[in-house]
Amino acid sequence: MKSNYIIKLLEKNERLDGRKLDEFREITIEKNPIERAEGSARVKMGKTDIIVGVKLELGTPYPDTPDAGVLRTGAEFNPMAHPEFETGPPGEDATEVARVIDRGIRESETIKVEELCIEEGEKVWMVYVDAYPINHDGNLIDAGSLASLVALNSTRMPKLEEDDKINREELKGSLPINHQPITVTVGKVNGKFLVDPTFEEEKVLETKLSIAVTEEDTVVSMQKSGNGPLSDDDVDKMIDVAVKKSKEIRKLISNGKKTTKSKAKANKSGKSKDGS
Amino acid sequence: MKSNYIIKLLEKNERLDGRKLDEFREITIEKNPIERAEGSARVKMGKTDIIVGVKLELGTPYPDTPDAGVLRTGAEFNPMAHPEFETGPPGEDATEVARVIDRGIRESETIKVEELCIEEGEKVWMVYVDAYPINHDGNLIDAGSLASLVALNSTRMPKLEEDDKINREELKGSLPINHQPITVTVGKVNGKFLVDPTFEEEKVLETKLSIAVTEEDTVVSMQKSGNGPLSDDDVDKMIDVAVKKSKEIRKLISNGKKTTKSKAKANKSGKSKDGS
Amino acid sequence: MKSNYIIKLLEKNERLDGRKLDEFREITIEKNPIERAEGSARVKMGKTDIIVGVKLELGTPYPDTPDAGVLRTGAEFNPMAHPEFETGPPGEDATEVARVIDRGIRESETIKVEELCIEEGEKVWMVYVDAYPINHDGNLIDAGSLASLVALNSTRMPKLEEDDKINREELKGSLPINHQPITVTVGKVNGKFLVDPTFEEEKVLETKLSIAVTEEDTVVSMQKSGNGPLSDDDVDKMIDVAVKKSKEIRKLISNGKKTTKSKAKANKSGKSKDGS
Amino acid sequence: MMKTDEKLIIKGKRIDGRKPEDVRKMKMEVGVIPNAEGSALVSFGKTTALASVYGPRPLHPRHLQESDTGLLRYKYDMATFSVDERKRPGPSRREIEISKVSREALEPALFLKKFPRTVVDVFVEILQADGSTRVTAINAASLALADAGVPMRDLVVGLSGGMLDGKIVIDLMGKEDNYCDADIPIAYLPSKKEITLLQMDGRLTPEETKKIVRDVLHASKKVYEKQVEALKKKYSE
Amino acid sequence: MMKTDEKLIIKGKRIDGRKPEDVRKMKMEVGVIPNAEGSALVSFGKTTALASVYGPRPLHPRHLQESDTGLLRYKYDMATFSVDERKRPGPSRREIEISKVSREALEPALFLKKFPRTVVDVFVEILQADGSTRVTAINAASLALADAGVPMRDLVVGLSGGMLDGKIVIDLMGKEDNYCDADIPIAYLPSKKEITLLQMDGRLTPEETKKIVRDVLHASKKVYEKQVEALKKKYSE
Amino acid sequence: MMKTDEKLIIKGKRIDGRKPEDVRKMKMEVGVIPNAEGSALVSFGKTTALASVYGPRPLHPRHLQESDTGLLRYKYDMATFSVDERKRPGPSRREIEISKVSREALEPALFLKKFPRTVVDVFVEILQADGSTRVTAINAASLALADAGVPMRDLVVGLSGGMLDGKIVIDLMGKEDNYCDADIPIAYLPSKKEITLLQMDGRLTPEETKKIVRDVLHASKKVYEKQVEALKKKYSE
Repeated sequence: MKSNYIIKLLEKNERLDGRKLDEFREITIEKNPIERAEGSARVKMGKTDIIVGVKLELGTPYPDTPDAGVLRTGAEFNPMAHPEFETGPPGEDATEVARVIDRGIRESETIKVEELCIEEGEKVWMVYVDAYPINHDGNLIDAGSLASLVALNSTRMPKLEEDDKINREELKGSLPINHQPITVTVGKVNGKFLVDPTFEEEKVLETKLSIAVTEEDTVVSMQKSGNGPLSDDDVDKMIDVAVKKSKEIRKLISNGKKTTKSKAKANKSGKSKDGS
Repeated sequence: MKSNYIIKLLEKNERLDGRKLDEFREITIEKNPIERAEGSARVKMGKTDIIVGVKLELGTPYPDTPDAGVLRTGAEFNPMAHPEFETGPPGEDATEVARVIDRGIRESETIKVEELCIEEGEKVWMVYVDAYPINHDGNLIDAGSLASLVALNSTRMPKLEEDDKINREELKGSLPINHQPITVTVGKVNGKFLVDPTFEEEKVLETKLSIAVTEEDTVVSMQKSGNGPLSDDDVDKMIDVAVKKSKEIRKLISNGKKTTKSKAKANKSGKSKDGS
Repeated sequence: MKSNYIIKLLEKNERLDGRKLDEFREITIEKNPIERAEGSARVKMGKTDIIVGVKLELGTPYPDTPDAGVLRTGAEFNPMAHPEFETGPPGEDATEVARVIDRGIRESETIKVEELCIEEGEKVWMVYVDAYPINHDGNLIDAGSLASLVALNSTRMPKLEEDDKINREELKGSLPINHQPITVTVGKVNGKFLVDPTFEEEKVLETKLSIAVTEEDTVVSMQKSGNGPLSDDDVDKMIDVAVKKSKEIRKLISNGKKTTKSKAKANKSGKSKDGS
Repeated sequence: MMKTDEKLIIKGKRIDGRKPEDVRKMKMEVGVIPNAEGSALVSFGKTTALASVYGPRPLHPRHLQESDTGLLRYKYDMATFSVDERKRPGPSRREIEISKVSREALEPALFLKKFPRTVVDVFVEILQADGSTRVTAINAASLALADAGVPMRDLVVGLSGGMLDGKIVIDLMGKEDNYCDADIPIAYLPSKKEITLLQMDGRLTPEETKKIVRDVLHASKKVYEKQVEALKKKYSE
Repeated sequence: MMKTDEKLIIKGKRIDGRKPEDVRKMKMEVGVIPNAEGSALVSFGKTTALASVYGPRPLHPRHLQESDTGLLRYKYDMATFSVDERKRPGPSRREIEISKVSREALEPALFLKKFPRTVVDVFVEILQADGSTRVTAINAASLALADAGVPMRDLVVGLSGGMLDGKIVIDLMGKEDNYCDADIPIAYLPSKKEITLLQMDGRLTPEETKKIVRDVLHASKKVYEKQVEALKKKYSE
Repeated sequence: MMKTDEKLIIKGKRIDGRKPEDVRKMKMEVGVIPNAEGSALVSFGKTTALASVYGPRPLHPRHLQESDTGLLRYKYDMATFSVDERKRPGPSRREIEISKVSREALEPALFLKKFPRTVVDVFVEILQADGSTRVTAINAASLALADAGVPMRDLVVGLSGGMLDGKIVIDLMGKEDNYCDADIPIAYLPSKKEITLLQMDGRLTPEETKKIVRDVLHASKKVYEKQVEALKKKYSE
């Protein structure tokens, strides 16, 4: 029933929480909430709340890239974050979220992995990015990707002692960063396109397309999710929306403030439930 | 009901598909169907269809044989191959198939493992033999053992570069081979012995004895499977059958043709369902 | 019903098997029943029967203690030992037993781990202590801890050959031992405290406190188990009981006899079911 | 995407001699697994996928059944010997993800609502991997579903496109996949004009992205025709 | 317990400036997870635990239901980034044990018999670990249960004590935990005067042990007050 | 089978002084696990197996029950400390296979059809391994089943034979097992003359193989007598 109401509103280009179709919920970014991690971030998009932590460890490189550090991205659907999530190893949805976050970072070359080589073919830095959803109210991919990016930008390198012991009390500079990809997921239902869907909106979407775009407007990753079809024209429109919205969101992380309000946000009505 | 009919026919020394009791179905052998594997083979026995691939990797030897390569044999009951197979890790039947294939290779010393040592106690070639049933119509052990043997015979050694990188584009010779064991499984039911049982025949068998025999008529491995009993005289007869049939099947692999028809095959009647 | 009867008896300071509340069942200790292990012990407390074996292997030390050997303690609830135990990986109860045994050994510094370093930061002896309950009739923690202690005391060091091969046929001395902790579990129900509960008594206990005490009367480990509450005065009393009983039990292992009767044992009546 | 100094397109030809818009030699054979209700073996060059279909059959355990629809399950698995370095058996995270998006690529082609309480199982084994495995698998699955007689709105075509040395290329092989600027696997229902799988890895402008998608859709016609031909061959026998 | 030459109490002050009997700065916030029926974020210095409560809700699968009581489940989990060396995901033996004793620490505070066939789920995530994580988790769980409106006999307070350089100290931080002579985590129902979790690691005389237990119980009053304050703050808003 | 220069039979004697046809010193004790319905401890030299039997008892979950027969489950497990290098806990592929063939070795001795919907559980722990563990385990299981009062057509005897330095030997110990030319473990119902387990590893002529099988069957009489004696001892007490 709520689903029907959501669809009815969308026909009039309206949403339950008063947002426009191409409007994100309020985004709050907290840098380094986890002092003990090498880097971390907490991102809220409306009621969606996710923490990402970065750890650096020593490891061996992949055989085909012996002079590059290694990125490992993980995400679990923490049962804490939603009544329907269950304990146990990650299922296919959590695996997809982790891998889509991973691809945005990897394909954009966010991290200068070639600077993370310590001894070619033998020893490199492993960069572990782990996302913990705290409250799931939709759009975990965008929130998790943004939190991962902020966490990486905030990551400090631990000192490597002569005996290969990692000294995390002395940090010697930042993780080397190339690019700033932002992932924007565009949902489609009944011919309408919308961004930043809530959990209830996700239930009515026919399909979603998650698109990661860098500061140079380069598309680095796409992932269609959900079993509804798209036309080629749909894809065009969704890419255009993602490029536009990615610019807006990127401003949030570049303005240096520890907590920021989305400039795209405009609280319109008292009915708003998800945006404040 | 079909089971009863199978047993009734056996009393007259007849089988559903027109074969004699000591007759294999038509055997088709395809060498190296998987170009990207170091060695491979596809074997069909009637409708039973199995692919075996061989991969070579570097590893450390077992502590008690520091100067010998290591054989690892795996088999899964791929859910693709039979409606009753399920996804998940190998169960006890698949584990038994893998281990019986393994023992035939290991005990016959098919592979000259002592020639696979690179650095004593430190570095040796690991030979991975993995069997993938494609269609299960009985007698997976014989088909899988034969496919493994052909795959090993067809295996080419990758080049080991100075930095211990494996170069699979340059192959420098064959895997060193000693012996050619053939496994023949003899089933027993109602006092009758038969070879190469179909899936339906396996259901009525009281027990089976799988016997691996080399080109020197050396018995290298036996495995009784199924909870029906055997007498000492039964064992004698089953060994004799296995020695005889192993010679016939060995000819198939030594004649060098890529695809071969079993000489033991004689299509007798139009009722034949499993043999063509 | 049996539970009610147990509680009724306890009100009169009596137990089903005729023991006093602070009395252990007969304890039988067998040293080195497993000749092939580096050390082993079998301990019976009444009908509770447990075997512990010790193995020594080479391994790498923990980064924060690069010059110390490593202790690993395991326990499973072997389905052989009780009709309610199931096959599969250890559950929370078995995990707790293993970890409580482990802490008694670790915190008391039973093993001189600093003498188990072979090459700092690189190579140390790993001491594996594995407990196998054979028959579970209550109080697995005390029986398992005692068996572990005896097994460690009986452990002989294998010889390390020059090529780092472990030679278990030549043993060169004992595992270096510091302390002799004894774990005493005190149960509470209806304001009564009792030691060495049988399986049936454990079912009626509100809670238990397992306390490990060394030969110097040093408390090295405590674990409250079960959801009944304790007061601070309860804790005082339970510690006092544990200190007292630990002395009695320690005598059993120091008197050098291979099989010993608990001096605390006093067979009182023909009704005794669990104590002989 | 890794870097290489090697040119992968020389004088308009790719390393295996293809023109940028060419699809590798396709082989499609239907009905290769007698036990299965439907099956198919599909190769694009050295990439080979084998698919089998069982069902619609009752779903067990019963509490997983849905009273208003049938379910599709899809298992994409790479044989241990399909790649250079032996793959460990058991599903990797990559295989779990591909299984999910591939299932979603096929669902729109099926009438699952007509088979409540049942499941259709699609098992795909990658026998050899030389790039574009997930789309090769989808072609095999599509044929196997048709072979099984599972009612379908359309065949589902899988094909990849990408950008290599600045040129749009179709059907990436393994080496191209490793060094290309971008890789876009797509599943498509040609007569319905519906994209049901779309992924992308790489670095492209928005306009390049859109163009590659259209070029893949265009080239998918050849794959569709090959699927039809394979089915005809089976049923004309 | 490891050894160090460093003095951890100098002139009566601990390395973070606390007196032996001081608890670190506590932060307690209730209602932080909108989806949960109850939730709380609790910090003792740099140790931070986040708890959420779902239930009482029907227990599935049904054969696990108990007809005469509800069940409590408790999952203590450390985030991979909460400690120096990345923790592997999935429950370790340590986490399994802590989950068990923590569940037993909370059960006496609840009226589970009033909710037959149901389960109350408590999920605790350690976001940062700097000593005393299990008791910090219990404070978060206690507040989350109260926030969820699960009827309780008393709040459950978690607090640790130990012996450091021969002095009794309260609320051990990570470095103190590593080098102390003993560590005693306790859960306590203050108004009922009931100890519901009690563990100890280290080397103490019986009398020292008893004294530390009493000192922790005494200091737990401050933690209790902080819990009450956090709940009041939520409900006065 | 590994090679050694060492002679394993010198002047007709094996390394432990036995003649080729001798079985090691056997110890068999019945009723060693009070909780179990039946149990036995069996040693052949230093190889020691402990078996317990529970059942026939109702099988859970119920969908595994068979309406026309009871089931037998058999778990062969090696203790971590039973071998030189510590065995990792949890079932290895070897243990899974041995459990299967051992179950099949015992089934023909039981009247499982008389106990529909039930299961008989046999758990065997190898406490010490010095060769011939699976047959030692079968002897322990056979006695434990008899001790449990499970109706049996015959006792099941386990014994191994092999070829060593060209001589047929009975009951291989560990070192012999490592270096012998062949190893044949057999389970046998002596009064029924039924072979129910038969495996072989090694290199033998067909005639040698047949001869060893017969010699093992012949020698199994001694093992059978020892089983009967152990049962009598228990029931005469």
